[in-house]
Amino acid sequence: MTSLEQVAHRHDDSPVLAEANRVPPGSPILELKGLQKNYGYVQALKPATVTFLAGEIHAIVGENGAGKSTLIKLLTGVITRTAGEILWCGNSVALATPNEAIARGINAVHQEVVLCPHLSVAANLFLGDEINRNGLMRKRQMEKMAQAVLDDLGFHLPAAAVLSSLTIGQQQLVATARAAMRGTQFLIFDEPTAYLTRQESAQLFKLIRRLQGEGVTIVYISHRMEEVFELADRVSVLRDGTHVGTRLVGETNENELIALMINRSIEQIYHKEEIPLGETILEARGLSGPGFENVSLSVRAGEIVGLYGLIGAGRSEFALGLYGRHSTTSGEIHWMGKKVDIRDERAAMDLGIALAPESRRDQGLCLNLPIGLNINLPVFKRLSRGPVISRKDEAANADKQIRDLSIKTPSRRVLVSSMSGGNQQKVVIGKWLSHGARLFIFDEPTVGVDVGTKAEIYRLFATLLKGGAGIILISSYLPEVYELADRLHVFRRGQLVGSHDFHAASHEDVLAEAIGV
Amino acid sequence: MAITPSDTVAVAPRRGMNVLFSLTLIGLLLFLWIALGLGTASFWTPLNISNLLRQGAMTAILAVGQTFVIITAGIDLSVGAIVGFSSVILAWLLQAGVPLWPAIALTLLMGVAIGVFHGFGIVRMGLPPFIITLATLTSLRGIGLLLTNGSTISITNEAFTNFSRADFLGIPSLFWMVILVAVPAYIFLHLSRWGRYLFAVGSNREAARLSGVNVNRTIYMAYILSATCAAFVGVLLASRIGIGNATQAEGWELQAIASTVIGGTSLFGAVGSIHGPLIGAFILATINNGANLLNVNSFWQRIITGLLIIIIVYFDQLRRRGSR
Amino acid sequence: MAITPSDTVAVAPRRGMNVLFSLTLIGLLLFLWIALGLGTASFWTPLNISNLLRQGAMTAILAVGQTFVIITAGIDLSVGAIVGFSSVILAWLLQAGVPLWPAIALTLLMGVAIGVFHGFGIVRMGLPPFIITLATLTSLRGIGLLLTNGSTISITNEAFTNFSRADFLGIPSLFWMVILVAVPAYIFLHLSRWGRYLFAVGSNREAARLSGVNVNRTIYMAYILSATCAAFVGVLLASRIGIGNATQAEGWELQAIASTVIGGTSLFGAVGSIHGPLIGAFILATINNGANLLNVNSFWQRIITGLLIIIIVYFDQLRRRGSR
Amino acid sequence: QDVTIPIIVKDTTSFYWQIVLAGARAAGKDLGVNVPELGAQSESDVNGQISILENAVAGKPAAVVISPTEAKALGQPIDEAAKSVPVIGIDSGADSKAFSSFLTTDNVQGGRIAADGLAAAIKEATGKEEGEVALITSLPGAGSLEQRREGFLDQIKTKYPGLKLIADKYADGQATTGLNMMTDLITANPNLVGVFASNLIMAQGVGQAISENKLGDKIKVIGFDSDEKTVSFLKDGALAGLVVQDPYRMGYDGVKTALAVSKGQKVEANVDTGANLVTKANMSEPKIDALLNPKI
Ligand SMILES: Nc1ncnc2c1ncn2[C@@H]1O[C@H](COP(=O)(O)OP(=O)(O)OP(=O)(O)O)[C@@H](O)[C@H]1O
Ligand SMILES: Nc1ncnc2c1ncn2[C@@H]1O[C@H](COP(=O)(O)OP(=O)(O)OP(=O)(O)O)[C@@H](O)[C@H]1O
Ligand SMILES: O[C@@H]1[C@@H](O)[C@@H](O)CO[C@H]1O
Ligand SMILES: [Mg+2]
Ligand SMILES: [Mg+2]
Repeated sequence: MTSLEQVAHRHDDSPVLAEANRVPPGSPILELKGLQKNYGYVQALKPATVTFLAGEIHAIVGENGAGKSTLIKLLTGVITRTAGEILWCGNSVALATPNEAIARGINAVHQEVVLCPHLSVAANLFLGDEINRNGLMRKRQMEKMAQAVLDDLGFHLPAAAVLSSLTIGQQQLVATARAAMRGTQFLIFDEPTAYLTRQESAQLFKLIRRLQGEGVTIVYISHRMEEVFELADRVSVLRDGTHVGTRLVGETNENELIALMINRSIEQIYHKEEIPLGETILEARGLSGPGFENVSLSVRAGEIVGLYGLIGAGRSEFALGLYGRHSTTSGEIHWMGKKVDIRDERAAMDLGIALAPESRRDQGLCLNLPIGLNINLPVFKRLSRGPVISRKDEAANADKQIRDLSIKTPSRRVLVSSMSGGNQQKVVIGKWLSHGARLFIFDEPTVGVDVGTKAEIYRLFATLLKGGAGIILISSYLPEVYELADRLHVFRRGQLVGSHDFHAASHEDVLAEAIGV
Repeated sequence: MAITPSDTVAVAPRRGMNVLFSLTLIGLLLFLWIALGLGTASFWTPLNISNLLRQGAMTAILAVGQTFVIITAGIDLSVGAIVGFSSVILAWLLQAGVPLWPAIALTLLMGVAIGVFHGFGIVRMGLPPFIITLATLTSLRGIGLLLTNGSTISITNEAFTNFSRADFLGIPSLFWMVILVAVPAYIFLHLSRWGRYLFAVGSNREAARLSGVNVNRTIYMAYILSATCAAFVGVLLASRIGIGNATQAEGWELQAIASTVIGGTSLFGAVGSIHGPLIGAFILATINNGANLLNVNSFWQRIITGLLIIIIVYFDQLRRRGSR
Repeated sequence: MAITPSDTVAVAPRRGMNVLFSLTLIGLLLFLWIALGLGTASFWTPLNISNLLRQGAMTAILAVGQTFVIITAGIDLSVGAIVGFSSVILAWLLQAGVPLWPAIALTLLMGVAIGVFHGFGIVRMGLPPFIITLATLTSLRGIGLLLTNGSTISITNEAFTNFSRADFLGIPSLFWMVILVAVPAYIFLHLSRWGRYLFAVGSNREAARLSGVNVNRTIYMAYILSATCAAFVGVLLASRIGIGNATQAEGWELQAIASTVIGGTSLFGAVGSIHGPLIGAFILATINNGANLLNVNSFWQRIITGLLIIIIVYFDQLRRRGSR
Repeated sequence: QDVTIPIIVKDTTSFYWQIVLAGARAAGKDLGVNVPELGAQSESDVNGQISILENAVAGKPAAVVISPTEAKALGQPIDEAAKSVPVIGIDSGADSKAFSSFLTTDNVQGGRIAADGLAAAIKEATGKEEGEVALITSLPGAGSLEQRREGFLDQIKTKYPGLKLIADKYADGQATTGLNMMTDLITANPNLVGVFASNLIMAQGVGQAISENKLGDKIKVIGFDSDEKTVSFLKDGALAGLVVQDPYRMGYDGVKTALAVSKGQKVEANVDTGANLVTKANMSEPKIDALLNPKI
């Protein structure tokens, strides 16, 4: 038995848990009948009827705010439904609390990492399911088992590390490991690859297939169509909280799904126009700082410079260094041909640099404040007459971004925390679009963003470029940087290990450089 | 291409909720007032209303100052001590022959200095706000006691001590002072970008920082405002009781924080207003005033105060949850 | 294919840091003790060490209780009031002829009940911990005063009042009580899963809930522990002062919270230990004891206490930042 | 100066105790004794005072002078302390037979004096010893304040049937609270004719309320103890009288007696240092003037 199986089968004697094992593969294990969720006046999920078959991998796709996460939260007892019925193994169940879902073997890896940042990886993995003897925890044993499971999964994370010392991607892996450990019968992934690179994704896919092999039913939510086609057996589409159809993956194609999702088709997602390159806006010469070393690159007006690398390659750190958030230890930054010293974020902004950071939760958003305040935060100075903010301009700017990015919200006064993940991401972008900078640094800008809006964002990039700006695009999603960047730089362990003009190197070359084989 | 987000969603907008919220707190206050009007003969007399406005004034101003700090997810435990200390400084300056206005100005400046010190401790030394302001609380009382040698300094300036008793347009001067503080505070917190920055820092410091907000300056600002409000209350207290005494205003920090929280401010930051704490302070003052008028036994008065705080905040909580 | 993200990541494990941290706080305490040993003739006398252990004992126990609450990101302002109130309850029960042990048991039970009430207010009524415990503070003092009619109830049980003065194996009984509380508290917080749930709830309540942790029960537990520790301290205080008096232990909540924070607990939750607050409490007791021995003017004593708190926490902060 | 006699007062943060300490300091100087000045953080901090007593005894002084915050509570600790050093009590008593000497004010008697003074002042204003009166106690749970209350209430009940107690209030030790309570009493009780504010800080607050509302002629207030502020209230009629003790003497004689005891000399076991009613009429008498203006 592998370590994972050892841990996962700890609870096999539980009769509630065993229930699912009696459902033959291919017959319904979980059925949603007219499931509905309202948040106040918001109908996040209109009556939806979906059936999941035992042992299948069932993908769910839909625009931002379509209700995917809501559906998942209903199935895992995070929230309670407004109406409808859930049948588990043929019996109507309440699934009113997380405990009830866990007891039946229903687990999820949520879109936002929901773990305890102060606890160790091992403590998180075993939280609520500790191994005890005589009332005391077997700390050492749990740590060892946790490490074994992580190694078994190929995640290579230190079980003793405090969770908050990991990157979001790594935390996402911890959440995955945790769900896999709990004697799961039904496992839901809500955009698990959003923060992962292709390699980690591949690792994850391997795990998913392995679990499927053990008879676990998988629900897989993603905005990345190729993943759906790679993994899933069937795919369901949600639109505006409504279930608009389920297809066998073999019998559909990307265009049909997109058309179902957004009620129209997109000819091309990656939008790349011929834009003449102008003067050099920024040049980094041998820049070193915490997490990156001797990085030299430049950005010209009209140019997208892509940075690709694995998790922890140091791209975000480099961006924060450019932006004055971290102090650089050596090297020079030249702005419009002049050497500059960027002491802090404000200095960067005053020069004309905008940074849409990587983590919307930790760096990007004030979650418990309204959308409007978040969007306007970098530009309040511009929106003020003397000390007082012009309410009109404030509203106008917020509404403009909400419109331009099709942020799905009833009002700019809504708190960001009540928005869907993708819509939150759009707020992060919108926040910086209004800043009117010369150099935009977008760090993972389309994490969790739906296809339609992605296309929209790429179109906005073109507009910025035409306006004479330059863009540094950091992405762990290779197709994105590969198709958009005029020049693609590859990072590995804090260093720049390769630079390529548009389409000059193949996907495989870039990957090889990033991994370092 | 146009997606119409509005067609599925119609949340009660936030401003509306805020107004509703403050309305209902005001509703509670009015309810207390009506009940007391029915229960006692003297509540609605002009004299008593004046008294009430005077009695709530100082806590109200402290609560406003405290609100700035709490919105940044901080806390200022020193305000009571600053009040006592300021009364001493002012009395001491007056005794030393400094004319009134310069003496007041110096006292307020000292408030600013204390706020700067708090900002320094939090921003530069990395101390938790609870600790640095607790330390100031302790030390300031000590310094004040040293200055007065453990007793009180009388203030002989009649004009000054008459001020707190005076009325203007039929409204007690102390209440005018509340207005004097609350109006700019409202503009600052709700209408200026500095106010927005306070909220942003309280909600997510890192996000604020990456958005170009000078987080350190914002924190300095919050503590300076709080300490200065407290020094101002110290001046008012000196005028009202005619002495400088370092042990006065003991526990007022808890009163101020309670007013703030009753007024809907969250101790976890990023939620708060100016009107809320004002109403909170006058709710507390009304409870005391009412109990005195009803001649409630002092011990029952404490019991009732505790219960009313629970009830008021509970109803408030209910309503807020309901309106979600 | 194997990617090794771990080769870039090498985080200092948490446990090691914790030990280092507590070591250095102990270092500070020892430093104070050595300095006082050099500066005064009487510090290292057995009598004085006994005194010191006695004087720090009650705050230490309160701080341990408070720690549970603060780890869940809560706060318990009522502990001082519970101490005073418990002394009254115990004295009252004894006066009414209840035998000692049942009287103590009932007093502790009342502590449990107060904790349950706090849990109820927070979990069911949705009140902020600050508010519900502030309300209890106010009301309990009132009830205690009502019971005693504003004065004190004498305790005539000699055996009981002698207890707090007694020694056992050369160590004051009050300090034994600290050990009696601290050892199970340590096991509970650091070795049992309940302790881990406290941290989890303080770190991310939603995550804890989704993991199947009974968040509500965890919160109840924290407040029950805190209130029960306070009731226990009330019993000890009654033994020490030989009376039941509702106004005793005023401000002890701040002392307890300060000890906890000095001991490295974060008011934002999820960070804390049992040994930290204990050391914090004895640091505070040492400052007072030392100042008395050195015959420092009591006003200077306050000033110095404030400054020392700043310095101690600052160094601690420095070291923790350094060790990162 | 190798003789050390610490003096432990109830708390160091009021004028009253500063006078006591001034007296003790003077005695120390006159007699060549080292006199550490100790005191708790507030008058109700019983545990704090016990700790201070313990610490003081640990320093092996020649004797200790103490003013117990709470009679019962300090009894055993004083017994304990007296095993190793002589203990002199001042100001208030304690349930201990171990005192070598006692120099105190009878606070119950002080309450009675206040009642007498109040009755007299009311009679002077209205011609009869009749009307509604109130009592404001600074803090609950403080021994000497309880005794004053007891004496006052008893005297009113037994000696002045015409005086009707309509409010018996406790504040929180803050002048502002006293002031607010008084203004509310005035509002709620138009027939109020007299108030006893039983310590210094309450007299300051209540006096302020009277002077604010210019009711000195109508409402007679008796305070307890004196400082510059209350004396000026007395002068301009906001206060009708003050019960004044002799704190300076308690401090001075306390240390003096302690020294004598430590040398094995015989001393008087009980000394009543007295409480006097001071009114506008007698305030300039030399004896009273000395009490009102101690040489600190
Ligand atoms: N707590 C909440 N309060 C109010 N509205 C909410 C809340 N949570 C979600 N919503 C709303 O419900 C709708 C559906 O959200 P959900 O998170 O399910 O979308 P999603 O399909 O997961 O989108 P994404 O792809 O962006 O993650 C959105 O309009 C969102 O704003
Ligand atoms: N030695 C280390 N110890 C702890 N954390 C580290 C270490 N090295 C790097 N990290 C963390 O790992 C992350 C790596 O940096 P960064 O985020 O810049 O990588 P990246 O290339 O942007 O990768 P991605 O954004 O895909 O995670 C940083 O958050 C950094 O704090
Ligand atoms: O005599 C009393 C003391 O006992 C203390 O209570 C302070 O006030 C004085 O009048
Ligand atoms: Mg989602
Ligand atoms: Mg990154």
